[in-house]
Amino acid sequence: MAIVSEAVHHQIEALNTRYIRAIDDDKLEDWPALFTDPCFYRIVSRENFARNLPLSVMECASRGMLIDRVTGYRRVNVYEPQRYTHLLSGLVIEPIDASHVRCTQNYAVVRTMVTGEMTVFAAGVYLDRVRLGDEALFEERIVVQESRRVDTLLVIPL
Amino acid sequence: MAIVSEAVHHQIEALNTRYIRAIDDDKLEDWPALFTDPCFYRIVSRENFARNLPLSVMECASRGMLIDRVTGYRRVNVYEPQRYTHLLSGLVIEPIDASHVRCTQNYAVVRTMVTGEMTVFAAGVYLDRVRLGDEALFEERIVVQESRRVDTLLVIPL
Amino acid sequence: MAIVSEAVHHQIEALNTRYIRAIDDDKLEDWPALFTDPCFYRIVSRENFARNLPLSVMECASRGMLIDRVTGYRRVNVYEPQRYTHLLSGLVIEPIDASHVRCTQNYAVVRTMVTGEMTVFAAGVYLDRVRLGDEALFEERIVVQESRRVDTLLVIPL
Amino acid sequence: MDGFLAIMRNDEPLLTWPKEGPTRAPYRVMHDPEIYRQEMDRIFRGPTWNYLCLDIEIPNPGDYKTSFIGEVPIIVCRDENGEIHGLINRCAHKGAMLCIDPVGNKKQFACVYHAWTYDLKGDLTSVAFQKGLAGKGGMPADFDATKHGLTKIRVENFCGLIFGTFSDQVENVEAYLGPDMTKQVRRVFCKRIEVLGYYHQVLPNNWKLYMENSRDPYHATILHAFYATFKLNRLSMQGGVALGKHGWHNLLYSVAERDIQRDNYEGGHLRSVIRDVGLADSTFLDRRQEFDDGVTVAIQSIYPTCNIQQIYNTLAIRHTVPLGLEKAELHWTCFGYKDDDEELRRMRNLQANLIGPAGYVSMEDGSVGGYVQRGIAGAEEDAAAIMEMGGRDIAPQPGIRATEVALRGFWQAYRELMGF
Amino acid sequence: MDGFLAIMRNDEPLLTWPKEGPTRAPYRVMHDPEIYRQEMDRIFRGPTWNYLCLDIEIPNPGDYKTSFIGEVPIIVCRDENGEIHGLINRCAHKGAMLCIDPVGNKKQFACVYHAWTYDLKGDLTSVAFQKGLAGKGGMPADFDATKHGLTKIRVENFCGLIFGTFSDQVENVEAYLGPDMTKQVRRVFCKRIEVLGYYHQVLPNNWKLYMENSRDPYHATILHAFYATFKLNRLSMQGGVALGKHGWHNLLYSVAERDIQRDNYEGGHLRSVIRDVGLADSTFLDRRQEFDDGVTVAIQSIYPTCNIQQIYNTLAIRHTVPLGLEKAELHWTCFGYKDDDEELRRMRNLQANLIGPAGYVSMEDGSVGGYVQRGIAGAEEDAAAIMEMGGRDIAPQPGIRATEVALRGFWQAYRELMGF
Amino acid sequence: MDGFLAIMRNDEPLLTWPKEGPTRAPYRVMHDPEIYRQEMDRIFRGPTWNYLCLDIEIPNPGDYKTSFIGEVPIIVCRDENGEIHGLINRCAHKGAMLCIDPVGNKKQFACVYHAWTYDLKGDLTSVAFQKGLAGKGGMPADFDATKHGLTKIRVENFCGLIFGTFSDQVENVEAYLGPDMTKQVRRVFCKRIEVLGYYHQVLPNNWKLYMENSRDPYHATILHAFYATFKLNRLSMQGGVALGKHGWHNLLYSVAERDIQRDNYEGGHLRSVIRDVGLADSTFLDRRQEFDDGVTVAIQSIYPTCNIQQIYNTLAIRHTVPLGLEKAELHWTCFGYKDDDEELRRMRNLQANLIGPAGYVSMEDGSVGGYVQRGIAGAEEDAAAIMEMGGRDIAPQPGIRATEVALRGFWQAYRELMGF
Ligand code: FES
Ligand code: FES
Ligand code: FES
Ligand SMILES: [Fe+3]
Ligand SMILES: [Fe+3]
Ligand SMILES: [Fe+3]
Repeated sequence: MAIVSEAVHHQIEALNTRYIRAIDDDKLEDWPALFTDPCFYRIVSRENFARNLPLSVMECASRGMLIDRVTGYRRVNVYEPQRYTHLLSGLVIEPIDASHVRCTQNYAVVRTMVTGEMTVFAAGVYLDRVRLGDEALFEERIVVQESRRVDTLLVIPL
Repeated sequence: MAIVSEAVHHQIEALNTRYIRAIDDDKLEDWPALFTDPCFYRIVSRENFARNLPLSVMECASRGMLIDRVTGYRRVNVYEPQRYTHLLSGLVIEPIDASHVRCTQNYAVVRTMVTGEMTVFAAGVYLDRVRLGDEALFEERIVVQESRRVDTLLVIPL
Repeated sequence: MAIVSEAVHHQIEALNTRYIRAIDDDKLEDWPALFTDPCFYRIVSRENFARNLPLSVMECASRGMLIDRVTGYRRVNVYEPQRYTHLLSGLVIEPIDASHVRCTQNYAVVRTMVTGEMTVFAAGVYLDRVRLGDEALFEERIVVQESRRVDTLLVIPL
Repeated sequence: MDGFLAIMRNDEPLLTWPKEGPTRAPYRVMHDPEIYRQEMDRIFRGPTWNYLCLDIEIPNPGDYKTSFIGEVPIIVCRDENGEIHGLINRCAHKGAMLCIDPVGNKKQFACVYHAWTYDLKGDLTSVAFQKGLAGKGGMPADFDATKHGLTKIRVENFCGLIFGTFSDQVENVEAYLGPDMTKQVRRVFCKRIEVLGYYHQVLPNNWKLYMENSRDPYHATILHAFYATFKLNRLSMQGGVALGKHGWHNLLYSVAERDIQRDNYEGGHLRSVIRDVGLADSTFLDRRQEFDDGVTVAIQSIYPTCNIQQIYNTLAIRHTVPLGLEKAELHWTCFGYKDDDEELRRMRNLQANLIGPAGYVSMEDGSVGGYVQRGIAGAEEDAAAIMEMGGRDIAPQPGIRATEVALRGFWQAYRELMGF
Repeated sequence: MDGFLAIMRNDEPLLTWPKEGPTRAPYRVMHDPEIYRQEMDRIFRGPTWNYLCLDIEIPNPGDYKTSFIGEVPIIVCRDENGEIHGLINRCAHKGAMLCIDPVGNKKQFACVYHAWTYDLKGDLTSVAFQKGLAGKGGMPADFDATKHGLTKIRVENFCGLIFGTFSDQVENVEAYLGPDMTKQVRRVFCKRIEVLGYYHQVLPNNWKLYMENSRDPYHATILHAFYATFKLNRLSMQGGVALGKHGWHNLLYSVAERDIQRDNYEGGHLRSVIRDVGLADSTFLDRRQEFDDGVTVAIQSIYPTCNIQQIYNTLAIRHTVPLGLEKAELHWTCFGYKDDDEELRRMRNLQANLIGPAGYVSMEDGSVGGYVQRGIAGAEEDAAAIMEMGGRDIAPQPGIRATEVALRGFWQAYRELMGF
Repeated sequence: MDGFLAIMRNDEPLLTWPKEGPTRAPYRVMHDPEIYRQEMDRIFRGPTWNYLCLDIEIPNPGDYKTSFIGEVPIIVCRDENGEIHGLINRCAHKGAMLCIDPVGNKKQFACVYHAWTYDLKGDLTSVAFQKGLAGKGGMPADFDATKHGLTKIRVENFCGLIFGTFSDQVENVEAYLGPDMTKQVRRVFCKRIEVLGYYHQVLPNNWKLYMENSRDPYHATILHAFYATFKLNRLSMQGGVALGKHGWHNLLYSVAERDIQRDNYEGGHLRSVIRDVGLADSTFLDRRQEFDDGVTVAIQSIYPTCNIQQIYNTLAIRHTVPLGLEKAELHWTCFGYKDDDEELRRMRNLQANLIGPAGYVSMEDGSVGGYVQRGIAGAEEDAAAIMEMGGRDIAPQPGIRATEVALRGFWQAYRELMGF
């Protein structure tokens, strides 16, 4: 693993922390701002990803599309109230160039329904391309789900 | 997010690590000493917390009350032997004043019974007020459980 | 907790990250190289560990034995395709001498089967003896499983 | 199975009760899927009143709260005229649950699936595209909306508690409870209350095991060592058991300040009196005598699944909902009084450490139910619990606390309803 | 239970259907374990054709894919001559599943348990140690390998879709579908396709609830608010329902560009038309008219558990597999055409945001099934869904979209097969 | 269901066995809830001896260990006189499990629920508040404590293994096992043993699938490729099958050093002989010949659920406990001998890599059970496993290893007990 500076490390961790807080604290409106515009956000099963199949569970190519997902969540779609608790581990940062890094990291999400039911809803890896700067932003985040199954539905981004 | 020094960051992480080790390594007697006296420790469901309802699953206003919970666990209460494995992520530290910070962080607890049965017993956020110093201590830790349900009983603090 | 330098901290975290990536990214061939040779790798239930019973779920005394486990996984044993997602928390590092430290840390592993079925497969603590140097290596890793149960089988090291 | 059930029904009962009568409860009733299905029919859909919620939880027109009667999902709501209604939370069209959020306020109940809409009385007010489009499709001309409202259940507001029943036979709540039980309900709901919060506890056992537990003064001071150790509740304290409806309901009460026979504990060798244990900070036990009868602990059971609790200054309603054969959910609604002063509020709050899933004197009820469920696994056909403490009959026992009379009452009611 | 079933079978059916016929579906069929077991026998092992996979998924000799008919695990494979076979994924020796990986290529099927080996036709080619060792042990001399191959099922390749059945009575797929349904299959599978990927969605409900859902044009534009809000699909648009095999199968279609009665939405008060909502970046809705009939949304149902979907430029086959009484898995196979240009590929890819478990217009089908399953919990014996939209009969309704005729067809077929 | 069962019992059996007899096992016995319930009654509560624990696990007065017979929780304990008792782990009062910790030492068994207390023989010694308080309450005067002890089961200590039974008919353990089986038990338990540790493995299959597996020499060297690849165990090695009680029990044995027909593997095309694989550090295979008969692998099955294992220097008892219809837990107790020298201890320790849930030659038994359970899902009424390897009869086969005779024995015993 190539080495990156402490500072970069902190930037990346801060970015991921903001990402978690935006989603898990139900401040999803803050979430699109963590990406560049245009950007690439994709949720894909290992099954499709490993076979280079283009189909995604969710795919956004711009901040606008991220915002539309927030709109869907807040205003349009119908689902049982639920919240996520993200857990992260095993972050690797590899430099691409002076202002970009590639990150790999494990994630797991515990989903809690309004009834109180808890499940490990998703687990896998984040594959990121991050643009550094005053504050780091995701140019690309590919969320690979180890499981090919999604329970019931997926409305909150992972 | 306001920035806090590396040193503070390390203090907070050390405090949380001691917290985990005290509980998960079954050295619960070390747990009260991680709080100031008086202090405020509260376990509350998101359901009650979001509606500002005062009822807590557990509430301690002093080190003494924390110690009494350890006594209950060790000597008085009846329950099936069990252990916790804590997982933390997404720590945010915000300065209050020179010697105090506010922290938000995800937690999840895997509970393992003597039979070997494992479950995600609790997941949610820690909302802390920490007093800095030679070693940081919790002035306040509010454990918000995303789930309104508790399975069977809760005897070991989260 | 005795203090260790930032540098050591980073070495240990880098080692653990490489460990996670080797297993979870299915690059198990990289895994033995994270240990010294000879080494001591052991997976043991809390039940046996607490009673000082010698029986292990898995025990390797050399890099060769680690390599043989990789061979078993790749070539010999029969099992349903599966992947792990590791989660770590609560790392404590205690110095032994100038070039060795002892580490304690929580782990949890989400196992995902080819069908998509996800379970918390294992949770507990890593008890490590690490040799520092240009890159840190595990002289000893004892994987204590809080659960006495193993679901179906264990073929990928924890 | 119901197909089979249908046939069986006219035949003999699924179970022959032990000849010893209500002093025995066969373990099979705790793990037989057939019996469980019959309970839904004969107990929960039978002549019983089931606690649903508090009227103060739905103060305004349009307010609703969801609940359950057995496994059946229920909506309790208040209409424009302030009248309270009970409705099955199931759309009359194709059965979708109408209210997913446990509480809320609605002008009407619109089903998300096809937008059939019901007013707050449960009457069908609109069927989307009833007339079809451009004169095509839609419902038949003779479709009679009045015949397709939500299923309404009988509800009654007694002292601010809302009860519901599927039965039109069963007497009204006051008669169902009887004088002694209504007295206690009135005692607790003597003035305006205020909800302090909720607990939801999943019990690893058949619902009836918790119903027994809450009718059992015998276990309280033994299993819950905290009670005896810190002299909060002991069998040796004055108290007794009152019954309602020849044993269907009951009240267990005790007076902490009147310990008539301390030695029985101090002398004895119960693990529940732990000698060398003290509290580092007992302020959470600070309490106030708020009832002039001096009763410090009063647990009331209203058949089948409702408990009203006073443990010192902690007040709560507990509602048990079956989640299948070997699981149940216990819903706690904790409350105080509107006119509580600050000190009393603080007392109730800290005393809450005594109750709920982490309660010093209640957590054990979570584990012990599982102990029984696992203890009776694979039990022989004729294995049964025995309840002869305090005799074998079913009658009020004013001065008596070492008794299982309230459990015998529970099983008596069970047999009446199940036809066992 | 089957022991009991065996007896029952000769006796009366497990259920008496409501007199209203196919306009009613008793909720009991959604949670009765006995009925579920009969479905496996009478529907999935009965005279039905069940979707298994696409022929292009197993292009080469030795290629296989696993699937299910009801709960029975199936292997579909292609032999050396390019012929496709359907086999139960169960070793003839002691029942071990042969293929664990959902897809693969094999020269033969060797069981991991005792290495019995089958050729690509499912015939037993070798029994490990059949002759024993050193003349000791092994299979009896008269053991007839030809009698111990894998269980073969009838398969047919229709337009590239592989269907399978356990029945030798049932007519061929083309006749089973009938002219109108085959027309639609041919329309979608008009040229060489290409798989774009898969979704697997666990539904918290009985399999039939999803089958109803996919036959229900009524819910589409109401539950899926995105449709109506962004004018992608509305009942007011031109379209209708075609039927196959007197209602077993059906096709729901609509033409976005022909909205004959917008007001019905704009004017109405459906929550599903959300006025003040807009899209920040609607490029994911960029689409192309690729069928000359102008149909923009076409959902076809092939009895029992296969759907073929065209939603704008998203094409998919959906296959529902029961996972016990109250759970099912929905397997999506999304595809495009080999000759798609880059722009169209990109359109299909971004439009995929509309479908699947996170689809703007499909995610709700995941939750609503659970709403129904929970809404009907503990339902009374005679509680039933009602389907009278668009009349009470079962006949094609070309111009009509506000109709439940396709659901009535589903239940008609269900009753024929189950003998209810 | 038992209500129904009660009726059925006097009627015909739940199953008609295939005419081919013990060479067939209908898959229905692996997923029929009725049959499962009957097994608890007719096999586990029937005339069988069930392994419980080792006497050395409870060396001292007051020591106890918990176990199971079928689903019934059992306590095995040693009283003051060193006598061993078997008790149902279920309080005689209301059924609470008495011992939650799997092992411990107690002066008496005090129930946490109401403190009923039993001595180490299971007799009821004290009922809390039996006399009530101040002469009020308590048990009736005629309450006879001697009639309310714990349910005692028959136990026997054979060579240090504790077996238990609910039957008073069944012969003693030695007669139950018969001469050949006792010989092998004595061979392994020839001197003082020492427990090295435990494994607990959850099997995703019906308990009987593991019982078949452990009686099956045929699979061992095929499924467990490690065996054949590293020449640890091959069918071509000398060995055979001994039977006990006309096939209820059996012993499978082989001698690694005597490979009579290597070519059968080298020549053959079994996946289980992987040619280009080697071990980087085979010290974990270092072994010592500790039995003079030269037998290197010996797996004994004692009906219904006990196995005694010698795989080289790894010694273990395996006890299978059903966890419902499609799940079971396999409890391993691994041991060595008190007089083991350091080298041998190390050998046993490293060889343990061969066994348990992560064992090179045993992990597959975890997965293959699930493969079968899933392979037979939804199987037709008459689908059955076939076991004709080594003939169709049930007789000891000294020289023969390519045989399923021991499985036929298992099913023969099963039919006798179940009345099929
Ligand atoms: S199910 Fe409610 S409107 Fe159709
Ligand atoms: S089960 Fe397939 S070979 Fe034996
Ligand atoms: S259940 Fe054991 S004493 Fe009551
Ligand atoms: Fe209690
Ligand atoms: Fe839909
Ligand atoms: Fe094996």
